[in-house]
Amino acid sequence: MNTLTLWFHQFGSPPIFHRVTARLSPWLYASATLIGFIGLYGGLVLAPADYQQSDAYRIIFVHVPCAWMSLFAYFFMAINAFIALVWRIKISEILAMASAPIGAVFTAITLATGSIWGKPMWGTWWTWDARLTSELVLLFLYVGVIGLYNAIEDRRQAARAAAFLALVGIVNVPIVHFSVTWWNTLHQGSTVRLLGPSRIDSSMLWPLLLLALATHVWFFASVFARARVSLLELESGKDWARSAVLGPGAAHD
Amino acid sequence: MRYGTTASACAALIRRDLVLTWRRRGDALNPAMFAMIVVVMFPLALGPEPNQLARIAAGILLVAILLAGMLALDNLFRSDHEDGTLEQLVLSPHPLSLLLASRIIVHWLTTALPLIVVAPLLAEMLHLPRSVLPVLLVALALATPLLSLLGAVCVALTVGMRRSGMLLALLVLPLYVPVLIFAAGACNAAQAGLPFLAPLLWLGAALALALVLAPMACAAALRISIT
Amino acid sequence: MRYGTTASACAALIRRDLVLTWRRRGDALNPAMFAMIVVVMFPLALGPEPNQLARIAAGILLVAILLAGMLALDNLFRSDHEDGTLEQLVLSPHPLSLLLASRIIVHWLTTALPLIVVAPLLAEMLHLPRSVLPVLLVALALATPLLSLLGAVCVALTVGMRRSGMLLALLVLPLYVPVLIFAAGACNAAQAGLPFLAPLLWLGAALALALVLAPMACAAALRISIT
Amino acid sequence: MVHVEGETPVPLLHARGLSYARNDESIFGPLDFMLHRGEVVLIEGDNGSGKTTLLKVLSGLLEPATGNILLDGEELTLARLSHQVALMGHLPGLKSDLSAIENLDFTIGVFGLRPGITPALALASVGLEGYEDVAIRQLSAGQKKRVALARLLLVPAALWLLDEPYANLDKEGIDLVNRLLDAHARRGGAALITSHGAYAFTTGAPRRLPLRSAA
Amino acid sequence: MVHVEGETPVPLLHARGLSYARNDESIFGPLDFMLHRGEVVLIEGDNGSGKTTLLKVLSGLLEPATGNILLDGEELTLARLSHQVALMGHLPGLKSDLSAIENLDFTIGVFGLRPGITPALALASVGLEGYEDVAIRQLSAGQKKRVALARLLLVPAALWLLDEPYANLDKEGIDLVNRLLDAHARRGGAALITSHGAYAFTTGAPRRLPLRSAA
Ligand code: HEM
Ligand SMILES: Nc1ncnc2c1ncn2[C@@H]1O[C@H](COP(=O)(O)OP(=O)(O)OP(=O)(O)O)[C@@H](O)[C@H]1O
Ligand SMILES: Nc1ncnc2c1ncn2[C@@H]1O[C@H](COP(=O)(O)OP(=O)(O)OP(=O)(O)O)[C@@H](O)[C@H]1O
Ligand SMILES: [Mg+2]
Ligand SMILES: [Mg+2]
Repeated sequence: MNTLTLWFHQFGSPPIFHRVTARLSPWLYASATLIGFIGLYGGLVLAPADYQQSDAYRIIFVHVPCAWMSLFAYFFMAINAFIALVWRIKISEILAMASAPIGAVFTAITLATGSIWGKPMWGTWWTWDARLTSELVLLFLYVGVIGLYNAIEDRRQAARAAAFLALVGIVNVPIVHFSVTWWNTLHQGSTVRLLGPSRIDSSMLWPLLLLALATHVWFFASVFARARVSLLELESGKDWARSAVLGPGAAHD
Repeated sequence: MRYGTTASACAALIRRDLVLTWRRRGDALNPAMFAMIVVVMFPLALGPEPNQLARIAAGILLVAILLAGMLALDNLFRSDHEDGTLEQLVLSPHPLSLLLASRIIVHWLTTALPLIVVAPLLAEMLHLPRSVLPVLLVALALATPLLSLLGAVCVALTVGMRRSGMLLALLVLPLYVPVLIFAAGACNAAQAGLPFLAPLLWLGAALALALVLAPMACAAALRISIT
Repeated sequence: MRYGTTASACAALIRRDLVLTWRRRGDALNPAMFAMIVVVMFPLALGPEPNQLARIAAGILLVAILLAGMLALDNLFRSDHEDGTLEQLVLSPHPLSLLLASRIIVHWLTTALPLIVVAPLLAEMLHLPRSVLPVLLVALALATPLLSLLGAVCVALTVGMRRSGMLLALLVLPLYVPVLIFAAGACNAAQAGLPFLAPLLWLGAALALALVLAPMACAAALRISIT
Repeated sequence: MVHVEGETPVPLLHARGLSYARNDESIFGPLDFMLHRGEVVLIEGDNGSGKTTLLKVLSGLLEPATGNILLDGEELTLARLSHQVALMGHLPGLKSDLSAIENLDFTIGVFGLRPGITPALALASVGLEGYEDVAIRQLSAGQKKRVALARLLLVPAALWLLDEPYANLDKEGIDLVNRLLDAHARRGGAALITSHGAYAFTTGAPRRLPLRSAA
Repeated sequence: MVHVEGETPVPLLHARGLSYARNDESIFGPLDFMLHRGEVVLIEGDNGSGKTTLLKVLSGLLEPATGNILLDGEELTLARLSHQVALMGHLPGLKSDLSAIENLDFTIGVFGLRPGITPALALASVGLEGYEDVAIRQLSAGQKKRVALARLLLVPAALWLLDEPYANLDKEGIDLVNRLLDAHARRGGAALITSHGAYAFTTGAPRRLPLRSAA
């Protein structure tokens, strides 16, 4: 067994996962909230109004972090799906299935904020542009994964089937990301670059990056919270789960 | 001995169906999702020019909603038939047509109503002129119960058949054509600035007729196909 | 002991499926009938001006054929699953992916080929310009096997599920979107007098890839959902 | 016309020259038999001899080709029948997403309630206390069959038509069916049950009245 | 590693510490047993005790949670297995639109053919001469089961796994199954069959080896 699988088996042991995430969760939620507030303050109060869009542009501070998260959540789900299918690690199944609804919500927020922003910018709530369409397809993929997972009785079998579907759908993620470069779209190209200079003023950039960080932390906090619940459900027959829920005395009755 | 009244039987059926829908509330979104996907396909297939889309938006929307409703028909009686409940209902001491009417009403509430709710969203995506939207919604409110009632008769005929999906489509769609013509007629007239009341009234009249006749036809069809 | 070779197993499967289709040859027309009804709905819903119809004809045809193919997917594995044959195939000594590939090929021959055959008729009904027809047919010839292959993977995931119809649509249609975009792209380019080869080549490349990967994915999916 | 012979009380069920044909092919020949209150009759027959079909005809689901059926001496009509007859077929008629109690409540709503019993009591008497709120989906095949039996206890029907009530049950389940049948007969009900010729009751067998179901 | 004890020949089937869990809930406990050529073993157990599941695990359809299965002393792989093992489950696996002969031909195409037998001979030995070209749809439930049995005679598998082979059969059918099992055992094959605890063989019972399937 190589170190990677060994690590997975260790962190992937349900009691350890449960214990670690239980300790982590409050911290994750707290720091996400804190960073989020600082970012929002920076974005909504400190950053100057745009010379073209006046205050309407401020929706960027919700739209862009959520848009990034919608892709990141799918990516995270697909990686876990792959691990779940190849090494049959239960925690990965659960993590993949826990990230699907969260990713779907981020996708829906992206679509909603994008439409709201599109009305003043493009004069229409919706156009059939490559990025918008592929983001909508991403939402359908999330819904398909969730639907398949809920439609199968046996939880582990359901997770494996839905994980398989998630892997099949991953081709859409690069399409969403690169649509602005591959096609001539109404949606603007990438303005934030990790390598090289960003085409955005730094007074707008730092709140944006802080909010992106906050959404990532929030994502992990809620994935772990969801995963813990499904794990307890799945392992409800086991001693550790009983003692985790009912207290240490309950394990042996 | 307490024999239940027909009212209490219908109430029990409605309560059960609502609870069942609630237990599987995820499924309730499926028809709406399906209609949305079908609607998405058209701009992709026809090209995205807003003007062209706006001209055909009402028609596409109606066809998409009609197809979604048709697919949703499948589980109108299927699960009740597969687990034997339908047989029990046929043998119950109450008028079968009333029991079926309750079932159809709940089915409409849980599958067609969500479709009507998302219709404005879909209309916006297809750039349907705002002025046409109210007419479209009224047309849908009249047409979808009609579709459910007509569809129920066809489903009753195919209940118990193995590969019924495609067959059902072939039975149902010809019956849906007149409904489609009137509903689309109203929308297109409104879009062209012409009077649109007449087709809506026709739809309303057909609905009133179907509300009376369809449950009885459905009961008769069910008795034929279940034995 | 005479253990069958894999070739003879695939041949037995193909022979059986062809005989079964022949025994129920009436059913083989269903997808074509469905596509025809859907196509008929559009002139009724949109109004019959030939010019407008001609402009959107290719797109409507593609969507109708795609929906018909999707509905036909349902009985790709259903009957084999219901009577236990699928379990036997999974336990057979031959590579499951090859057996499934044979099954998918026959399914394409018996459901999609009739669709391609009626496509010229439907195109005529929608006043599609004659010059676009060859491109449409080539696009269909490349797209429909792709749809069957992609669809088979999704069907394999939902095999054994009760109410799979609607769910299958939700799983399959997002995967169909790129196929639709390329096929429609080719037709629309041809109609506009622009070069149309590139999207067709993309479709061909995707088909080649799917021919190799999809049967294996299908086998993997089936093993997940059958156990 | 009420068919009374001498001192005999009016039978609960009386079949006269009853036969059924599918596509003009006779499934079971003309049958004559009576079932009195307090009787439990076992219909035995080989595969395909028409046992299930007979029960469906008696319940009114299928129409006989010839002959007629008297219920308490009166011609059978669907409306009267459903108050008097309860059919338990191969299919349980239970919703797997509902709990046992919810399923029984639905049955009561549609079919009415026998006096002196409640859903909870009925579940207890088929040995399912504690399972009231468990979804049917989570019950084993044997437990599902027991819920279907509990339904019989609730509805105000005097005549039970049970198709293969012993199939898929283990020894304990078979005993339970026999006890329920005994109690029902003592209460003045009657039951007609089918079983494969090959299988027999293990204990406490109800009175057998082997019925020649002509092919 | 081949597990040989003293003089005993290598068993056809050897399960070591075999268990299966669904959603981490154990369906049957760790089982250890051997099956030698010439043996017919009956797995008895109550409803839901895991009989069907055990057969599916042994056939390779389900993966065991713990333990392993040796076939002729070698670790089981799906490719080897399917030449050696024939599973007859609840579902007949017959196409109702094809005739009996056409169904058997398909089986031969996929699974191969045992020497010295033909589809027609196999049908005759399950008592279905004259039914070769009748569509399965038109056969009764018992006759369908017989066609499924004929398939077992054709495929070159030494180990038969039969799930409830007696269910739905009348007395004659049960005798037939017992005769087929005897002949298979005498030919050097082996069989594992399941049955409800409540039902027993009527005549010519195969050797019973009641297996405690821990819940
Ligand atoms: C419904 C409509 C919209 C959708 C679905 C949408 C979707 C997306 C997505 C998915 C991304 C992330 C791309 C990536 O990470 O590769 C994104 C980023 C972005 N969007 Fe939108 N968007 C919409 C409308 C708009 C509008 C109207 C504007 C403003 C004019 C806008 C401005 C931006 C900006 C500035 C970014 C950041 C680009 C970058 O730096 O990578 N979006 N959008
Ligand atoms: N739906 C049907 N269509 C055509 N024939 C049928 C149908 N149902 C039953 N039959 C035929 O009618 C005859 C009687 O069937 P029935 O189910 O009543 O037998 P049974 O005694 O209940 O048999 P089993 O012991 O297998 O339950 C059989 O020959 C069967 O093949
Ligand atoms: N598909 C499934 N999903 C979930 N649980 C299942 C499934 N199939 C069986 N079970 C459960 O697994 C256990 C064993 O089932 P199995 O079918 O192996 O029992 P069995 O001994 O064959 O019973 P029977 O005598 O009813 O045939 C039961 O408790 C059952 O409820
Ligand atoms: Mg029967
Ligand atoms: Mg079993």
